[in-house]
Amino acid sequence: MRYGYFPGCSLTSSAKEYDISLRKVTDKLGITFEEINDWSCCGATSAHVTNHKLSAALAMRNIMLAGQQGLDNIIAPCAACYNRLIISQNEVKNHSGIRKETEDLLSVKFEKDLKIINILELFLKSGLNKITEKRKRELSGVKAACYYGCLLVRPAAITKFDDAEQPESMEKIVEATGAYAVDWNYKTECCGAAHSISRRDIVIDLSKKIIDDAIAHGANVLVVACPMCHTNLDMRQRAMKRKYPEHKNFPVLYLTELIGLSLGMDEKDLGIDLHYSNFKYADTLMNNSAKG
Amino acid sequence: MKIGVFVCHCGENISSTVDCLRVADLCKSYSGVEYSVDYKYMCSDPGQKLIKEAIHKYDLDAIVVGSCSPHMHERTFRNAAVSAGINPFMVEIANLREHCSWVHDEIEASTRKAIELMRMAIEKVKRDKPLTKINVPVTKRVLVIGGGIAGIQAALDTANAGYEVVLVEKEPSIGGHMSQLSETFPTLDCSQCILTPRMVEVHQHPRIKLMTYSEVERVEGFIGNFKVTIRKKARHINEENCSGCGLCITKCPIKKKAYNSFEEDLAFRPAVYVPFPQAIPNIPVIDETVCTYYKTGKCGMCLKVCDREAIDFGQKDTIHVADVGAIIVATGYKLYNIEKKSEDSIYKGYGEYGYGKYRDILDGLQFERIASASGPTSGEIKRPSDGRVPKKLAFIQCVGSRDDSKGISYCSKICCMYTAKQAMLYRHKVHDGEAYIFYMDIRAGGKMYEEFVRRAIEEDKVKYIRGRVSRIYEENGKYIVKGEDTIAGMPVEIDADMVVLATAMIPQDDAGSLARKIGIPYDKYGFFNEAHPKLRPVESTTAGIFLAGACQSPKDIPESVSMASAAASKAIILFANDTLEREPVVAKVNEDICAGCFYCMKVCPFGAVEVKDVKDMNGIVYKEVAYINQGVCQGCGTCTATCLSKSIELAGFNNEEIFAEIAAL
Amino acid sequence: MDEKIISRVDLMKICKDVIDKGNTLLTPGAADYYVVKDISDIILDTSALPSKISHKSYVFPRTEPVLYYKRSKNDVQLIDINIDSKKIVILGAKPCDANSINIMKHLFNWDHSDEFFNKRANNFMVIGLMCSHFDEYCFCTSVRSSPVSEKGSDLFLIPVDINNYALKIITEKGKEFISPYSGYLKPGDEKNSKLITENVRQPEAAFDSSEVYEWLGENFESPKWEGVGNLCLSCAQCAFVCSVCHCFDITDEDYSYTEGRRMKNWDGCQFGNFTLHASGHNPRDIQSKRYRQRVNHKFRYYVDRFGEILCTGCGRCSRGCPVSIDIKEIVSNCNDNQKEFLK
Amino acid sequence: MDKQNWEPKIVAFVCNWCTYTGADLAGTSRLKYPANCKLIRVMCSGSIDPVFILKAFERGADGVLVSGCHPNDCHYNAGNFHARRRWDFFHKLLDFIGIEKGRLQFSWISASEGKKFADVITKVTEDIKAMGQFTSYKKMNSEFTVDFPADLAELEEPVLQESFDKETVK
Amino acid sequence: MNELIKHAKELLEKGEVAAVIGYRQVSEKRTKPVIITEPEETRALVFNEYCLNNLAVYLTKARIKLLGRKNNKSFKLAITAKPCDVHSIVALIQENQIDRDKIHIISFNCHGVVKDFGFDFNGDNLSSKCITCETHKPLYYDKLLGEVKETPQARDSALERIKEIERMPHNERFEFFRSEFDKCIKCYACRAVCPLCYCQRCITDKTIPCWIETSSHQRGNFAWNVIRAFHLSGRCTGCGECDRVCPADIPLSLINRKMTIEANNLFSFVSGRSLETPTLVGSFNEKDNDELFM
Repeated sequence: MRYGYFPGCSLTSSAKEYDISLRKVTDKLGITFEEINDWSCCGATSAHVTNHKLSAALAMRNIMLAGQQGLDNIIAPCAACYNRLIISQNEVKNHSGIRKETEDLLSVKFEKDLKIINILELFLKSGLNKITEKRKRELSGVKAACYYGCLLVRPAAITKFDDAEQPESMEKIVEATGAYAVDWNYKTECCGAAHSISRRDIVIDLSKKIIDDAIAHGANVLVVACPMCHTNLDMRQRAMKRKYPEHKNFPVLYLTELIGLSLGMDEKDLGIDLHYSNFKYADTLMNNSAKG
Repeated sequence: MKIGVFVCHCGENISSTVDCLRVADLCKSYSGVEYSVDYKYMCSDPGQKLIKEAIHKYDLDAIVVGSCSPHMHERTFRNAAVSAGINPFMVEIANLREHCSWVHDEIEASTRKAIELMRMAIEKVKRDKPLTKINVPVTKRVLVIGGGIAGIQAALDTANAGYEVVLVEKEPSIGGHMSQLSETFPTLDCSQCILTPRMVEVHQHPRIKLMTYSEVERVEGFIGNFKVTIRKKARHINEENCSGCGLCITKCPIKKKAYNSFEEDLAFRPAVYVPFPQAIPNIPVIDETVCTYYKTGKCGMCLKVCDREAIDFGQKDTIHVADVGAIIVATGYKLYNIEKKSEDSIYKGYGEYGYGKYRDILDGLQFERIASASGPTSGEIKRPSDGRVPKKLAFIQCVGSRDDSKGISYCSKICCMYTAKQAMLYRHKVHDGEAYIFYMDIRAGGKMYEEFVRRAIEEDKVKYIRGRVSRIYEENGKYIVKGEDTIAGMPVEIDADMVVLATAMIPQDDAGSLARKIGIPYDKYGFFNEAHPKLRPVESTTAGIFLAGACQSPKDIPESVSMASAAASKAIILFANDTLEREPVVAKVNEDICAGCFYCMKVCPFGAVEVKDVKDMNGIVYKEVAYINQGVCQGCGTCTATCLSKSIELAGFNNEEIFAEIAAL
Repeated sequence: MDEKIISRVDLMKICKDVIDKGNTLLTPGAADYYVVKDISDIILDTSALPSKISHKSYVFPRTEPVLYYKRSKNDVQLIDINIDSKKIVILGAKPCDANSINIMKHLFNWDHSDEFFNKRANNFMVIGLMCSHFDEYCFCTSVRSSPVSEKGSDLFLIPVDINNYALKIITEKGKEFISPYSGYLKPGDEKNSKLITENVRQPEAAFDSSEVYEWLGENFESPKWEGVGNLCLSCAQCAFVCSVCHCFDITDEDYSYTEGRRMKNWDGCQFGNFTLHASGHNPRDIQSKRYRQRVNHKFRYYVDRFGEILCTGCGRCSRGCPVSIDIKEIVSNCNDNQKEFLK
Repeated sequence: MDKQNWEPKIVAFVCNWCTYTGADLAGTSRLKYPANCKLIRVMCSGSIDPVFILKAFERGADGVLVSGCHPNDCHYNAGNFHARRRWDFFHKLLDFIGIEKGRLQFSWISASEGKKFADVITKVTEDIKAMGQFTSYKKMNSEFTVDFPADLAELEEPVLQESFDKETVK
Repeated sequence: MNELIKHAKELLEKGEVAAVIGYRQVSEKRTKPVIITEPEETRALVFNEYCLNNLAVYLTKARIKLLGRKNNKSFKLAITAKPCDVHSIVALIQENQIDRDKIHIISFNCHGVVKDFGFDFNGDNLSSKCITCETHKPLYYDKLLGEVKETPQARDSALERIKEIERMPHNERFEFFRSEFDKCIKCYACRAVCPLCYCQRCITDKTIPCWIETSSHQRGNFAWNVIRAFHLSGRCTGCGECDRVCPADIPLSLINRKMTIEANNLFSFVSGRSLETPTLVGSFNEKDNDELFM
């Protein structure tokens, strides 16, 4: 089985640390993948609301390239990319009209049926016991609130992965790192997503609620698997503090970063220093662990 | 063999495009045909008389009638043949009307086809063998599985018709779910008040043998002749001695180790218990899993207090065998426990609703117990967690039902009504309380049902919100119900004190294994399949086994009761004769050449194929062959085509006959 | 006996003439005796093994109608069969095969003279060819024959050099056949061909057929039959490839709802239902009895009745047997109690 | 018989409960379809043996139709499912050994599909007409057949002698 | 092969089995079946590239089954089986012809057999079933012997032949098979060697009514070969014995192979590979291919 890797635009820019930590962690765990040659944008949030044909073609182009490269699977770590790829693939598979249109547009025939997998599936299927085996750092003091957001496990009928309303797969991974996953209520609530820039007020309120609920349930870190969520929850904390003065900086980590920490990697190596909120994650978490 | 050929004109229906005279004339030239004639109306009295006279006059052995479809008049002509002394299966019909004259215009072509059809029938009838109807004796006793309202009704109806009934219930008492209910919609009369008299009637009925705390182990045989093995589980109480005084129960020191399943786990029960005060029979059961005696060998308090020596710690399960002629399956339903999640099950659970996590989130039956006057709160609406009276109550309908993404696509049918009823009861008991109902649609089809729901909305001010709930979580002692009001197009949040989930009705856990034991098909959920969705809704596809109540699909009480009565009448119809007459179109194995591969057994939809040992002169089994039980075989013939060595023949459609038809093409 | 010399070229000319006159010319191939369409296909190889299937079907077809019938209401009309009188010339018949018609002839003319067989047999013209090669299954010398036996041949060919054959005229029929072609014949020298035939390598006799005859008479109930009976799978390949097995079955076949034909088909004594009676009783109910029948029929009963062994020693049955049962091995070991595997 | 007057001979094996009844409905609805196809009624499509099809070809059929209840509608629950598997195989086999798909056709026709029955019969008849006589099989059939003297045939089938000629291909 | 002899001898001496069905060498490149009941006789047993016969056929014979019953007691029968022969045994167990408990399977790590007796063992002479074989180690056995060796590489010419036939137009295909079947002499050797042709009375022997004409004319031969192929569809395990023994050289395994491929395509099933999977005949799936039906 050959994994293909579709980083998507965010992972090369605002979420560079996600890309860095993913590569580091998979390398350590012995999971190998090949980046899709000449990949392009998946269409993201804008394409499918403006031009349906375009959104299908953008996503299918990447899937087609991966197929031509002889890959069987595509890992899409960004939740939005994952969502776009799997939905477009499903549309093309089930609607001969769209299929033909897209095929004509790209002047190819879609033959290979690739499996699109998200970051949770990747670790769940091929890394869970590897993480436990190679664990170096004690993380028992880490009380993580696993945040899925809207896209990671939805729509259930297409992803056919985990429970869309009450997912539990990230918790399993977090527990494999030795950290404790808290039971909380906002794991699938919206963070405001693409309103990040245009409606900052909505984002701040929604994100704040998420962080507050995590704190209320005893969490000391928020674990995410989506660049957009991370942006909203991490970058907007300063604005939150302006609106709600009592707000305190709360750590938000990518899942891969948490795994990296558990594997004993350095914060810098994992790119954690690129986060907006200055937070000495490793120290704090380790201290907690030592105490706890 | 002397064959008589009769060609019917059917007025002008056949003769307008088929030259009937020519057909009849030509048939005379076929070997074996003794007499051939055409006539205007063969099915009329004079026509039938013509046939009968010809049979006598020409001493015919078989007849071929060229007329309308056999589905129309096959019986008519067979009866005519029988009254003239010919076996009814020595009659063949050539379908000259529906398959010939009515569908072709050209006289030459249709006459030609008519002749060929006649020729095929003549060739077939030459190979026909006289068949006699199969008579199967009938044991006039019925087994009812399940002692809920459906089982009770079926048992009473059958017994009152004069037949013996064996009623098997796996719980210590009959009564089923209906005994747990508080009031019933749409009349709001007390459930136990109407049920208890019927339970007592069952208990006292001379023709009903009640076997509670018992389960069906095995069913063998076929319609009219089932042999049922029943395991009667050990109660550890001698039923003959026990007077039902209840002293053992009150003295039992183990008070809080076992949940009371009758109270839907909202209360505890002692190690020796009756499920509920009105239980039938009123004989306790000792729960081995919690009783101190079984753990340490000590205690024995009940033994000491019982002055009738009814306590029997050494009692073992007993096996009982009953011969019955019919089986009525009325095993009912259970509620979908949404707390449990299992990857491979079709029941995926609803973790987001917090059921099982928060004590004040209840399912429908739990709320029934809370609302019931005999329940753990004596009918007062209180929160199980802290005993406070909830001031705001949220009801959520369609939890599990009508949700493809989580597995169950069907509608559980009763939830709309009972939720309205429960909200109404709450409003009657807590006057300042608010009741919210999240619904998808309100399905209130039934006599006085819609009026009932309107009453809840209009008189009792129950607030209906159309929309699904995405999550329920606790915040400061309240339960935040997050959902959407699809009419207002707004997200809603209700901070309720208590939430009642109308979880789906699903079959009993062991429905599938019971179905396999008794040999009836079931759907992917485990509901038993009826023989025909419209015309045979209370029969299973296995002859002699009938269905009643919610084991077939979600049903409310009146539907269950009517289905039970229908099932009972089916059994009574079966018992109206001493023997059962069956069409002789059944398959038969030639044991000499059967190679014993049992492919026939694998393809038989009715389980009619059995293994038979063939012994040599010394009594040693030297091969196994297939044997087809004539009582069970329905005559489809799938086995005959599957059999590689052609050791099976279907009477009435045997291969020789079909080959003759092909040859006569 | 008359012996001539004929060149291969001239022999081919005769063959061409036979074909041109509309007669059938047969010659052995690896699988079967086949009808020659083009004379360049003719090989005439003395070192070839017997073909997989014998030429039997040309004189005794594997299936043939014996009459046609048509049923009417109260009557049956019959049509008889006319055997067509085409001459069949079989060129280069193995000496073992050449004699087969002579052996079978006894059976078909015993109580009833079978006109189907006789007509075809009379039309047969056998040109035998000396054989110079044998394998582990050949045993013609054990059954009163040899690679140079002229028995059954009407004409017999012995290659004297690359281009020429010595042609022996054995029968009147042969003489009659060759007389139109006398122009091709040169006088031959009997001494020369005798030298050749005497030097041909012959399989060593594996058994003495008269000893076998005796043994079979005395050992009807021998336990040895059981061993081979266990191994034999009850097909009839041995009988069907055999050049002298001649059992047949009669069956009626309808081909329309009034018309049909009566067919005569090959049958084999190794089939379980070969002797199955209508009553259900089967006198040869187990395979050992059936195999015993086969050996007895060939080496004892036929000898009793007609004085001939019903076997030409060609070894076809053993070569083709699915489970490699070798009749030569069985027959030659029958008298030897030391041989433990009669299997 | 010459090519122009040739009419295909088609046989249909149909189940008693669905297709036969569907054919009855086509009759009561007075739908018209070609008269080439003769029905042989069996209890269930599950009881139709592939040998029946070969027998039909041996008896000179140019085409065969097999029809039963729709999946899940079988009167006997599962007979047609077993039949479907059997025909999947048999049809692949026939195709491999050179019998065109059109010679043996399959359909599901319910008791209420009188129209479909008429349509299917029309289609099958047209398909077979387009394919022509099943010469290859008939050649095999005609091995070892003879013509009986005409006088007897005349005596036998007085009415049929003209239009009911035997079709033997030599 | 000392191990085989030792094992077989032990089985017989200890009375664990009543007989051993195996192979013995008859000449350099030829073996034949042997049924051994005495411990000393086991010295004849061999296993090599010339063990062509599928001995599973003997397990279906009544007289062999009888060997397993002595003095009213039943004993096991031991059989030496190539991994592919084990497939036949599996199919027979599934079709209730033999009892797994009543047989002792001695199997081998197999690297192929020759296509017929007398050939040298190499890629050119490899039996066609060995070319595509995927079970060099038996799926079920009681005793595993032999070393693991490399199977020679060879071209799958049978598959090419199938493809070639599939490219022919229908009438050519029909003519091809008609002429192939025409060679049939109805000796029924194919039936006799087939382990799955265990019927007590074959369909062709059923005369009232006559199912398959016994005459070996074109029509009778065609019907016989087609129906035999159909009866083996989804059941044939691909041992290729019928093809090997046919005296008329009819390419029987071509049809059987084709039907095996179809069974795999249509129902993802290969016969004799698992005791747990339900047999293809006798089971169905509601989602089976429905394209055939109008």
